[in-house]
Amino acid sequence: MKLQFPAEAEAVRAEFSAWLDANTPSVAEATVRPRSTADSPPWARRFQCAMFDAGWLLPGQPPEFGGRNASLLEQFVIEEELMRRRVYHSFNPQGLSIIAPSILMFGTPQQKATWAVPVLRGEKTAALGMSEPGAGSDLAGLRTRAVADGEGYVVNGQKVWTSGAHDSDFILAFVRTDPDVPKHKGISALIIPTATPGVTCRPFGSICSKDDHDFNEVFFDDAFVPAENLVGNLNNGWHVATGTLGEERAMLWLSNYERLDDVINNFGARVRGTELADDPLTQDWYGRLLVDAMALRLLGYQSVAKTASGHDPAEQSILKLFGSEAAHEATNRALETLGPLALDHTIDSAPYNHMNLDQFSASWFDRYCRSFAVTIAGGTSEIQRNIIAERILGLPR
Amino acid sequence: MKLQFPAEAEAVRAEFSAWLDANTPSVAEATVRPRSTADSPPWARRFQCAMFDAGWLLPGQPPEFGGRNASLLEQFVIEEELMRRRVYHSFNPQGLSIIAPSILMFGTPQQKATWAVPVLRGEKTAALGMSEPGAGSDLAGLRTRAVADGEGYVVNGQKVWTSGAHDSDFILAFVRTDPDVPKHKGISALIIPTATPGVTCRPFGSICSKDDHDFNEVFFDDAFVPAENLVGNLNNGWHVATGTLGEERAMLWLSNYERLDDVINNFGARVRGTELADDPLTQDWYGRLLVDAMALRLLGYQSVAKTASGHDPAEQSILKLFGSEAAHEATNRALETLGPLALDHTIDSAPYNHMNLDQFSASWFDRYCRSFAVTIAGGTSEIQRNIIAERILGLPR
Amino acid sequence: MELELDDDQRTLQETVRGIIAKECTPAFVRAVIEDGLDPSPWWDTMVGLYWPALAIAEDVGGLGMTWIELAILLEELGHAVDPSPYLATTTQFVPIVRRCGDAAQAARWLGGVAAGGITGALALGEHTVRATADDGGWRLDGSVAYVVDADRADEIAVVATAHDGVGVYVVERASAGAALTIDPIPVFDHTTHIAGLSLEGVVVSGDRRLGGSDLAEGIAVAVEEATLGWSVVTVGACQRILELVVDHVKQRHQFGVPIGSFQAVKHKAVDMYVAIQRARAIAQYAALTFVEDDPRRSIAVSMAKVAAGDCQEVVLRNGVQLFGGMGFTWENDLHIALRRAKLCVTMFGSTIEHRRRVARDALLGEGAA
Amino acid sequence: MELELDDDQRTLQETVRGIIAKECTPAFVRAVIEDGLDPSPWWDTMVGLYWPALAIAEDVGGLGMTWIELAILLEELGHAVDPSPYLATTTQFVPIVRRCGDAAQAARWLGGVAAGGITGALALGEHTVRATADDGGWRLDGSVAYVVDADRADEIAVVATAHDGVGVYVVERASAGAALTIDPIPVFDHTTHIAGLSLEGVVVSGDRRLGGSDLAEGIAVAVEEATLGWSVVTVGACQRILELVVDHVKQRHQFGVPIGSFQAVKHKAVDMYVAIQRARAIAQYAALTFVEDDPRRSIAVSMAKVAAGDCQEVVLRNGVQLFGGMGFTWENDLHIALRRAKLCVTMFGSTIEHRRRVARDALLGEGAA
Repeated sequence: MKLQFPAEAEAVRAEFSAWLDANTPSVAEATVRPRSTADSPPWARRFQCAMFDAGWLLPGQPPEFGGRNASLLEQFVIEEELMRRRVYHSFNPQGLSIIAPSILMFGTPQQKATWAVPVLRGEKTAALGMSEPGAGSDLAGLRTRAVADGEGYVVNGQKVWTSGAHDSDFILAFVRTDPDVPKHKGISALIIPTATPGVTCRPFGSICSKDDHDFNEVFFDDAFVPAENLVGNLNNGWHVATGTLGEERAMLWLSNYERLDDVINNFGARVRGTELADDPLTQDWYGRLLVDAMALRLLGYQSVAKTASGHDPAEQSILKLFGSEAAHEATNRALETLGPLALDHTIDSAPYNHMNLDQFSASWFDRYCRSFAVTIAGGTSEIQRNIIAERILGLPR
Repeated sequence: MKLQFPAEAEAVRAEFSAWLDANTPSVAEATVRPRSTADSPPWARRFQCAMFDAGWLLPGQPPEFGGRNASLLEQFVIEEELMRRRVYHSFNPQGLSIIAPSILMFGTPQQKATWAVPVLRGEKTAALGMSEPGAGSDLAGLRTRAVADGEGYVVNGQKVWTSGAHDSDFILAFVRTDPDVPKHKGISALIIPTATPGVTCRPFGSICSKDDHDFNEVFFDDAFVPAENLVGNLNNGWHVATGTLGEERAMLWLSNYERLDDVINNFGARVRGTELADDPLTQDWYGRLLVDAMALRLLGYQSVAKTASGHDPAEQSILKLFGSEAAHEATNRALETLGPLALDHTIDSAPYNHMNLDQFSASWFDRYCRSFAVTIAGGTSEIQRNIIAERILGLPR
Repeated sequence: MELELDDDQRTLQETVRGIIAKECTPAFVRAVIEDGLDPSPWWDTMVGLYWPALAIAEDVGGLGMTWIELAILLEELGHAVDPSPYLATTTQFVPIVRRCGDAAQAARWLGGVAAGGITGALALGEHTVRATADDGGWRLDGSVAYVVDADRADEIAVVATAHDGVGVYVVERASAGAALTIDPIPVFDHTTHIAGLSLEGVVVSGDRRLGGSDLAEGIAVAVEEATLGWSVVTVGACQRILELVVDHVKQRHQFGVPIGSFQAVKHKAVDMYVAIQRARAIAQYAALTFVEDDPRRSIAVSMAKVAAGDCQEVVLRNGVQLFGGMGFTWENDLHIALRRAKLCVTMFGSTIEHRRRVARDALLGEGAA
Repeated sequence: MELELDDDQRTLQETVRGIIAKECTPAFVRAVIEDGLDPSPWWDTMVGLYWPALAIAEDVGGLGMTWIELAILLEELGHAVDPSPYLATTTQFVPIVRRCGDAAQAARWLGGVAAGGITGALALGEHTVRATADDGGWRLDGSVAYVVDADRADEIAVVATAHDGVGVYVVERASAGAALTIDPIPVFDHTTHIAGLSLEGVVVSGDRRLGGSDLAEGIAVAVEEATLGWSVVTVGACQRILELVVDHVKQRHQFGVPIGSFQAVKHKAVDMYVAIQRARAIAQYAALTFVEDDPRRSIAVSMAKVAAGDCQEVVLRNGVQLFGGMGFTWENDLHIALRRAKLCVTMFGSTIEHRRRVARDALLGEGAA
């Protein structure tokens, strides 16, 4: 056991750190904010492309896909350094972290060149079409249908919660291509350009604001998709959906760590030097937050190490459950402690951080509301508990 | 709405209060402690008999059964006054509150005279034989069998958690008399004297101490019970089991209120004048405890009033859930707050209260342990939540 | 204790619910939030129903009912997330005038509220506003943060400190002119108006200084009424959330069954329900202490604020969780009630402060509670 | 960071588990509790295995391993609810001698522990025991409450205040005679010895005053080691409870199915598991800060105590609840581990105190953490 990372990993961090010092967009440059998770402002696209060219964007990939064949540990220190600096490699996170890697893993050379690389270079943005009304966490129950028709498929149905769809160039959509086989067996993955006739994206407001447009309903009404847009084999969409995130899963916890760290920093800055810093009850929850953040970091490191050494990391559910619950608790306590000081609801009512995504620099109430999302999206805390109980503790279904 | 009780109820309270002033056993008299919930020391038996004679013991009953045909509200103020003074009408609480009333409700005149009245007058003690190994909260699954044989029944099987059985004169046992009908339909209630050949009571220690003998395993090995000991009709035991507690159910919450009040008083006495009383974190949980106690009292009063005015009190599960969880939380916090002061594990490490049952005057650790019992016995908190969800909120089974 | 509503009170509750269901609908509240619709017609409807007059004494034109009836109304208004100036007028402005004013002032302003001409607010500037005698009247200088309805109330009762101690000065907003600056704060509950107040030489006439006798006590009790008002409104908003959630989990299916059949869902819903029962019971008790002038009043109010604060925490956490993604949309009414309920923790003392107050009274005080 | 046990450490863990499974069985611990069986043979076994020597330096006869290995052992001993004097000897007495003693004293007492001749205790009487020079030696007067193993340790290191400041004096229990009174306290964990100490003119020779240089710092670090020791033991006891509970809910049937299939049961068990993972990770981290002499050490130890305290709370509450009636019996081993885990909150600072210390460091201090 050691408190330090191996020297090789630290060397990569140092190199990356120097690169970031030289290349991170300036405060003056990064003023235009994105309006959704598929709306990447020009300055962000430029930076993302620079990351691609330098091989820092998806470091585990080969250079032609924005990487440097880095080991997981190296990928991790790169990710950690970005997190520490609150520098975002992409403002189309699902495009970068899920959709492009899916196409790189399962797609044809032409799909890689036409769809994946532009997403990586910041030239296109993409949205992920998984959830449907009524299906929720239950992917096997999806009902959007694609019927083979000549040189392609005709798609009918509806997706929901499709983040950024209205700002995206295309959607990687999971559709039912064989209605006669059980549940997840008849699903395929299609690249559907949003400009396709018959595709309608309807963004809707979130709990935070009527004008916070990221979620979409997406309607497919006899939308024709060419056969060449099928990703992976026909009826093999389940593998595309579940196989995309490989060892990178071991780094997902960093986003919750960032949330915790954000409250630690912003709340700390807000109260340091005031009488709240001396208040025992504030200290009580703030101390718990510090312990939670440290524990998440330690458990996260362990999970990265296990994955790097080839073990199966069954702990992602733990990190998700623990990290998201801790993040919600922290924002709730911060809101309560600040009392009337937390009333103000303008976006700049919390300290502004250079390049920060809005969910981290929003008002305390916004932070509180958004913290619910992390205990729900990507599998609710209830579902994580079921998984842990059954897979780790071995309790009966 | 009023904060006061009606004048008639207050008049009864005043009368009872005066009676208690004159008749409560003195500190000197009440030194011998009971060793189980069916072990009533002589001084306690004398006091219980005096309560019977004066019509205060089961005030809702007619005078020949220790009462005065009191209304529920009058019963309540009597119960409340006892609680407030920490005076116990019986040290065989199940005998007094469940077994004797069951026999009075379902028994023959001879059973009333032979078994119920002696229990009420403190001449006999009784235990309740319900739970069985493997049956738990599920009375319908019990397996102890009674087979008709000449002038009576031959009983075989085993009970567990039978409080005070080894110190009791008889057990009101629920046994299966018809194995061929579904679940709860073939159950009967039998009075089984513990001296019956074939009845063996084996007390076992509790979480609190090896020597804290109240729970028993009771084995029936061809035990013969005369037919005249059948309470209620054959195969009608389910009604006896569920019908005993009528409107008195509306007062069960008082025991949890007593637990809360006990921590309020004893912890308060322990820390008042010390720096702990000034500690914000102590104040935080102690304040919650005071609010919990007040809320339980208010909700309890409402439930009594609803029952008195003929409404169905669906709230017993709420009172049970809320009161027991609050009591556990309070003892846990008290233990933690006292730190090393809570280490001492002798029974008199907490303030002694005249006539107090041991579970209220025990060490802080004992209190903590016993507080688990109230979230488990009589239906776990989980089961109470299921009941509330289904019966009150109307959620599907 | 008799803690059940009597028949008249139950009838009132039913009537109020019926009217709100017709007049202060979710669509109406949403239009106020989304389109900036003016809620005044709804206020006028309430005035027509004598709701502002409810707990005002009959001799000044009110209905002479008690805090019990007021609480019945406030809970329903919290349930509806009422966008009107009812809360501040009846639980802040009315109490300060009633507790601190003389008979003429009561007739003037309480009568005015009862008759429907006046809405009011309360600005607690005891330590931040100075009053100086000025030619028979008073001159006010200073500022007060976070005043409910300061931007729309007709009359603002300002607590200020003069040479002879704390006093209360009723400022007519419309006539104060440039000496009074009001800065609305964009709070997260879009249906509650909160503003900061700056007074630079606001002059009020002598008859606008409240002339009651024990002003310190009067102000304290008025603040207690205001605190109880928030607590009751919070209970109503939480009840609304529970109803939305219970409907949702009965209808929403997953893995082939309604999610309300899952134990984890049931238990979270029950914890919400119990938290609401607890908060409502204590709020009613606190209301009763006003009715009966019970000495436990002050601590009862703190208990009510604590229970409301505990309640919103459980109800919001579990409520949003049980709604899942559906609760995360703007279209869902959940967040409208959530915003109102959350406001509770920011106003008139935090849960923690009131909880410590309850404990201190028991551990350090005379033990009156 | 490398936070995984290496192969040697894993082997040590397996070995320790194997030996404990044979030598410190539940039946053995129960016999100590119920029949007053003397646990000395088990201590002798540990001595034979060089366990007390584990983290003692090689130059005084120890094995020279680190806090990581010590923590591996302590967690397993917590799991078994070890009734021996191991904890106080290795995490209280050894650290104070190592941190505060000179070379000769280290050789004498650490060598003694390593060789198996000596058990030790630590009595923190900084403010309650006075040391006065006495004919080349020292005379100790005062009292110390709640000293672990004071009633059975061979040597008791007493922290006391002399004219020139705080010092540490090693008292040989057997030779102190009537000047030393030891009052065992009947604590709720029957396998832990705690006693009060009264010293009335206990005289120790000059070479029994620890002669290191920075005593205040040495004492502080020794106390941190003691604190971490309790934290690790608590994690072990909690792990034991989780295992008992998981076995129980798999086997116990109700309504026709194992109760472990109920969601409410699963979720409670998972919360126990997560609390243990959290506490163990932080305890290991704190152990590492000793190994690497990391400046975050002191705060890391407080974090470990916090996480252990949080852990026992969740594990005990959910554990007893999931066992239902079965957990409420003396026969069930649950309460044996429960008592050990609960002891954690009473020793070396409460969860709350350590939590506030962590926060104060971040909010008020230099922010070293």
